[in-house]
Amino acid sequence: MMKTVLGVLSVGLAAALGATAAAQTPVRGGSLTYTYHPEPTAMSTVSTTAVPVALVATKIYDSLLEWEGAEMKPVPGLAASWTRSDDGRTWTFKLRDGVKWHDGQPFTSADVKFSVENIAKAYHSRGRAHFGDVEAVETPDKSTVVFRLKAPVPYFIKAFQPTETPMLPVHKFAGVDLASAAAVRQAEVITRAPVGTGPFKLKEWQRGSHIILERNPDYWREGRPYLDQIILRVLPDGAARAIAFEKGEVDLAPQSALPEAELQRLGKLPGVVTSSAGTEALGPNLWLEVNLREPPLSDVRVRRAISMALDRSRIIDVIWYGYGKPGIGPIVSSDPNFFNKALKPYAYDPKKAGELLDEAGYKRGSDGVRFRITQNVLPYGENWTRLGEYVKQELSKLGIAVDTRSADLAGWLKTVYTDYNFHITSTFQHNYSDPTIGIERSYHSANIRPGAAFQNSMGYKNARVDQLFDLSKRELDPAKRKAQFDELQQIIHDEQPVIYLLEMQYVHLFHKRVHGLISNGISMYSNWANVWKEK
Amino acid sequence: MSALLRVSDLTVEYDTLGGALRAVDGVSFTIAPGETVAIVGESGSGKSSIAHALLRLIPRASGRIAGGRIEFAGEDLAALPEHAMRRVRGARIGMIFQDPMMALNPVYTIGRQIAEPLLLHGSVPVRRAMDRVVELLTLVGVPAPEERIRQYPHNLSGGMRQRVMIAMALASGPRLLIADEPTTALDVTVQAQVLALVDELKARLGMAVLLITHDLAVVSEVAARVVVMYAGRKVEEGPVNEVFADPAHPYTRGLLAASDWSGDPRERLREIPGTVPALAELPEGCSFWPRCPDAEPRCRAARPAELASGARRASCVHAERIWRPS
Amino acid sequence: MTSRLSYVALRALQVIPAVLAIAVLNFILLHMAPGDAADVIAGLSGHASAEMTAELRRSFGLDQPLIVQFFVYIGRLLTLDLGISLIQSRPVVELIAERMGATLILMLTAIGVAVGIGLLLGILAALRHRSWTDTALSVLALVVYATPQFWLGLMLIVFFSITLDIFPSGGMRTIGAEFGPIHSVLDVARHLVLPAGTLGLFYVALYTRLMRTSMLDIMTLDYITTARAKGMSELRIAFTHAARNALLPIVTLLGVQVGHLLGGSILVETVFGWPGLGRLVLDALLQRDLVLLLGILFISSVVVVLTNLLVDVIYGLLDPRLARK
Amino acid sequence: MTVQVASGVVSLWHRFRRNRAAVLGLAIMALIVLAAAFGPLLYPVDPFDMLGRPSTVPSQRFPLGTDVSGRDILAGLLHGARVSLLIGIAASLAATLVGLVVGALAGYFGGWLDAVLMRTTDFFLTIPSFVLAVLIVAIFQPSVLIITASIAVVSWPSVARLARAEFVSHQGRDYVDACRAMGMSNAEIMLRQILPNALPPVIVIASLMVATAILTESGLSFLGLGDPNIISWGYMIGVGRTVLRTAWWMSAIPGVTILITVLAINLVGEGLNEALNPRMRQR
Repeated sequence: MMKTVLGVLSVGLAAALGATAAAQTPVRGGSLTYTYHPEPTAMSTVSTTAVPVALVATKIYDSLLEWEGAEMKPVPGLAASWTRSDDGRTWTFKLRDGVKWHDGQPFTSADVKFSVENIAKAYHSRGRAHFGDVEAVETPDKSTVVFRLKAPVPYFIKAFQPTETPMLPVHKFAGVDLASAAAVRQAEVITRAPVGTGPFKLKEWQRGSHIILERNPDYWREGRPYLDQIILRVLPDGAARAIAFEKGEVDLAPQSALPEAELQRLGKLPGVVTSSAGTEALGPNLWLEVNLREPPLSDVRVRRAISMALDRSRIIDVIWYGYGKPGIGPIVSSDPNFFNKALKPYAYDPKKAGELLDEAGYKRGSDGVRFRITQNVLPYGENWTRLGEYVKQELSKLGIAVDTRSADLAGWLKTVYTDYNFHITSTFQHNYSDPTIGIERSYHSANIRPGAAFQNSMGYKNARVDQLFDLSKRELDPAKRKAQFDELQQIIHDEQPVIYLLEMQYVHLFHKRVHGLISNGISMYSNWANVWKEK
Repeated sequence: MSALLRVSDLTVEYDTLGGALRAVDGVSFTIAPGETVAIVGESGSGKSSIAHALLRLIPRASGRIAGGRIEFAGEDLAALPEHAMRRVRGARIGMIFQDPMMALNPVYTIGRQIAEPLLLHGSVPVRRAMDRVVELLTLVGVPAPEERIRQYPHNLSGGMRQRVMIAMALASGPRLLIADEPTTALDVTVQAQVLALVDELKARLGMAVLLITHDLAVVSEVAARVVVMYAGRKVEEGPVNEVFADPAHPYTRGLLAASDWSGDPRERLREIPGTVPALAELPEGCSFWPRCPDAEPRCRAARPAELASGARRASCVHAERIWRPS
Repeated sequence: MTSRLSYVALRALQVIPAVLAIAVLNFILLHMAPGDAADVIAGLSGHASAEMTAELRRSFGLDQPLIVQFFVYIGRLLTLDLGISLIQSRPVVELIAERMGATLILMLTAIGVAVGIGLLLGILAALRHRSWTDTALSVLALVVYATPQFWLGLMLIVFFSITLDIFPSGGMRTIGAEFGPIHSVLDVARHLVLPAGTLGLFYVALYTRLMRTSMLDIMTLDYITTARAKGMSELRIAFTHAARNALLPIVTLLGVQVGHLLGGSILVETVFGWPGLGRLVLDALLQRDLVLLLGILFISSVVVVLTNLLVDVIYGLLDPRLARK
Repeated sequence: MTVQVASGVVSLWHRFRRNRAAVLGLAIMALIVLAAAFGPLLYPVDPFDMLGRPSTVPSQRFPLGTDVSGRDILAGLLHGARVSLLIGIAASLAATLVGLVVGALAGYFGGWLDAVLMRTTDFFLTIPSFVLAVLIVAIFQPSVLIITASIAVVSWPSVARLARAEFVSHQGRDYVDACRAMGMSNAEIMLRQILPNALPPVIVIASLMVATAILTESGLSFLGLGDPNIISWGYMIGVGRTVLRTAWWMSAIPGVTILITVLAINLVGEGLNEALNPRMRQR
């Protein structure tokens, strides 16, 4: 099984390298068509960071910085340079001169202050995490912005990724009630008439059908973008997306836009590149969330037993068609900076799992059943449904009867994250490029808050874990911070408050004629100014 | 006298679940040019089937002319190909039906419906069609014909509708008019008017009329000769005055008695004891014997032969003493 | 004419309580569902804190007592304000208007072609009653009738789009292509063939069967015999005297079909990526976008009711007996 | 009484038998019902068990091959038959009952009751039925019960309309007046006198409704609104859809099964129609 994955990976990397490092000279012009579903619900990641929005909004709205490589090294973008004070509490950004909004207005420090203070900090879902410690934003002149922090924040710079803090034009918010979340969400520049500084601007949006972005002729970087147009085709049916790709009607199916079942077949077609590179800063981690308040599951032996009873390689092979790696712990193994390499996945051992359950006192009844639990399934489509079916099957062999409950997203969110009315549920989370942002929400006891989606629904409380999170949040020394996260991963791995099943692998499928797509750890969310297509 | 229509040994069958039924069984009669002949009988006696058979209007899916000849002006209609038959219908033989409400298409104006046979048979050029319709309506006594042509059947009274039907049947100047119970659905005063109209037009246009009815009073008024039907068979035939004065068949006697006795010519003939037998359950021998006051054992044994006396015919063993086999 | 106008006006007035009732029912149904749009938005944003979700709920007015929400909703409805989509943050009217065209094109084409072909085939089957043609048509109609629409759609894609490659597999037009007006129409038509075919085939079958039965009924009536007695050919009778009368019972069904069609278009739009209302309604439902969903259901019931009104008028035109009533 | 009923059934069967297509339909129906009832016993394979390699072609071990998760398609088909038939029949029964009651009350009593009931019926007919079904299932969470209920909710109005028409037409007839004169109660007249006369067309429409219900269930399942604990034909098509290109049979097998089942039900329905409908009988 591992062979398949490695095979796919190496092909992906080689292709990615080939695509970026080829001695070919970039060509200007042409349009790149990609397909994704669902359709974006907005044009800016301020109101939601859902994948379809992020894919399109990042081409229109830039943040202050750009990012290089899988390890996400910040490089100048809208900010030409920046400095951090030694105590880590003052950050100064120098803005590039001559940058204009799509409507011709100049981009200034006032826009930055507004975008951070009034919008991102208040309304972006990670705004409080990023900017909660910002005391003041000062704008000494039009091209200088100074952030003053209450305390050092080691990951502060990462807030200036395109999906996190898009720069919005303050002059377009005249008359908008900034105190109302609904009013901000309904602002024209967010919903339908975006005005950004990015290399592309919105040309046409026919709902339910497609979006066309066109070159921004006034883009600040000379000679960019290469492409004339980026087109999104919205195709609700996975099979239809696969067909459109196969027929060459679309150039790119980013981030697992196609059903995994079709990926292998399409990937073998001549001129097609399959790549999982360029998703390192996302790190999707799939697990079964366990409600620790419910008796049999509150016993760590029961959780370990369940963890051992599930065959991760089978899940990867059969349900995810070979795309993914066995789930290990809270930080995915592809994270280049923070993963604790000492950890190994729980091995598939149903016999030992049975013994563990016996030992914990949950013996099989006369009907072969030890106990009954319910299972909710993340309503994100077919693979998740089949995962639910597999879990039910496998656990019933172990003597745990599972009743699967199905719901749509709203119902599922309410049941799991507000009512805590569940035993186990499948779900997944992104690690992002920093664990404080990515994983703290799931394990810190402060995040046991009814109504907080994708946070600590398990009711997991461990004083040491809380303490480690609190320390690492302020630790400026990378080595010490890494050690804190290593210990934290070990504890959580042992206690299995969630059953780690799979490190998902987002797969991009594209035709070889497209170049420059893979550039950093969130390639599909970068602005594609350097992407070009052979004639 | 050469007959306009000579029907010989006509047999009509319908398909039913229990097999083929003979609705008309070996019936023969003739109509001379300009003559009015009436066919009478209770419902189910087969008289309407004859009318439909003459124009070959029996739906192919449900029945057929199973035998016999229908010679009309020297042609055997029973053997004519369908397209040739269409040139007979509505052109040389016109037909009017029992219920003018049902027989007119509710969604077309009457002008259009009357004009149809004209246009179909090319009797008049298209631009003259409506003028001719107006003439026809005037002929059949419809007042304000110019307005009527734009109206729909439901806008007219029953009598007016039947006049429209007649106008339609006459449109192409047929030589034979088949009137299938033309007055049954109308009220009494209108009935008389319509019959008078048919009679008058017959004289004026010199056409023959085949009148299908169960109403003996009507027969005595307009018909020269009468054919009496019972259970698909002709039981008696002859000049109206002779038949009515001295019926040869007990069934004819019964009919006459019933209509006299009731005094209302519209009354159904229920005074003959018993009912018309279902065609599927016809008795052996004479079909009428179960209801016949004079029935004898030999009536059950065999079907009586047709006997003749002058212009009269009858199929009853009791006529043997005075009549000869025809 | 005035009488017909006032009849239409009266019928139009009768529509109002029906539409209001639909609004109330939908409101109640939707609020019985677990979870709301704030949950979904918070969920989709990945990191929302409980405070953020609460703030969203407050600014949408979803934290108000149900009865207050209801009166706010009805009040807005009476001024024909359908509100602002919770998820997409744009006026519902705009969102619907953007999709309405696509759905109408799809539905009208499907139903138009289906009625046309279905009626012709129905007449043909009736004319050839109990013949080989009749049997073949009946069997074919039954088979189509029994085929799940979405599956049929998939099979049509495989055959016509992949194997033969003569029609596009999805979408409504060639994106990004700069066509002249004629080409644009042709382009949409090309994209329309498969989805309209999928949606329409079922109705072809339906109307073939209905028309056949109706024709067979009519063909036994007296005025058909009258027409035959005039010397008309069967074909001519079928198309003039019989067809128009046979249409009457079918026209009344058309009104009911529109609602049905709207439902069917959900599946077909999903399979073919057709940017119509059907997809919008499903997405709105799954995202618990109550405002949008209520708006769509409201508009679609208005459409259904108006269609029924139109059907009444057409019926009046087809059947002169009703004109004076 | 029982003799009468028995002879009625016998003569119905005689009339029904003459329609060969209907008899064929009935035979297929019987086969499917048998397969649903005994199939899972004779072929005891768990349809959710990932037994084999994914997407294999039919073989000795898997007579119809395996699906994308390596599950036995034949097992799915047999278990799916239960669900499809159960939902189809239960939903139709429920809809027929409700429709009959509503239609009978409205048609028999007339007046304001009729007005209220029929406006309600019309109102349900105005809402796009599939949309309403989707709505109900999504709101109350998919389970066999809810799916059945949602299909019944969108199906009853047509029965109600038909039943009302029948009751209205019988209500004015002499025999009903005679019964009333004899002092029969309304309930007795409705149940014992009118109902048997009004039933035939209702039975016909109910039989056809089973077919529609099966299709609706498969549509819901296709959209992911099926009961997650059971396998159904619509769900199987949905699973097969993603691999349409590589394994077309995976969605074709359940698709054709639905087609044949619905076809058979329709044939039986038409046969019943011909056998029960006096007007058709004459032809």
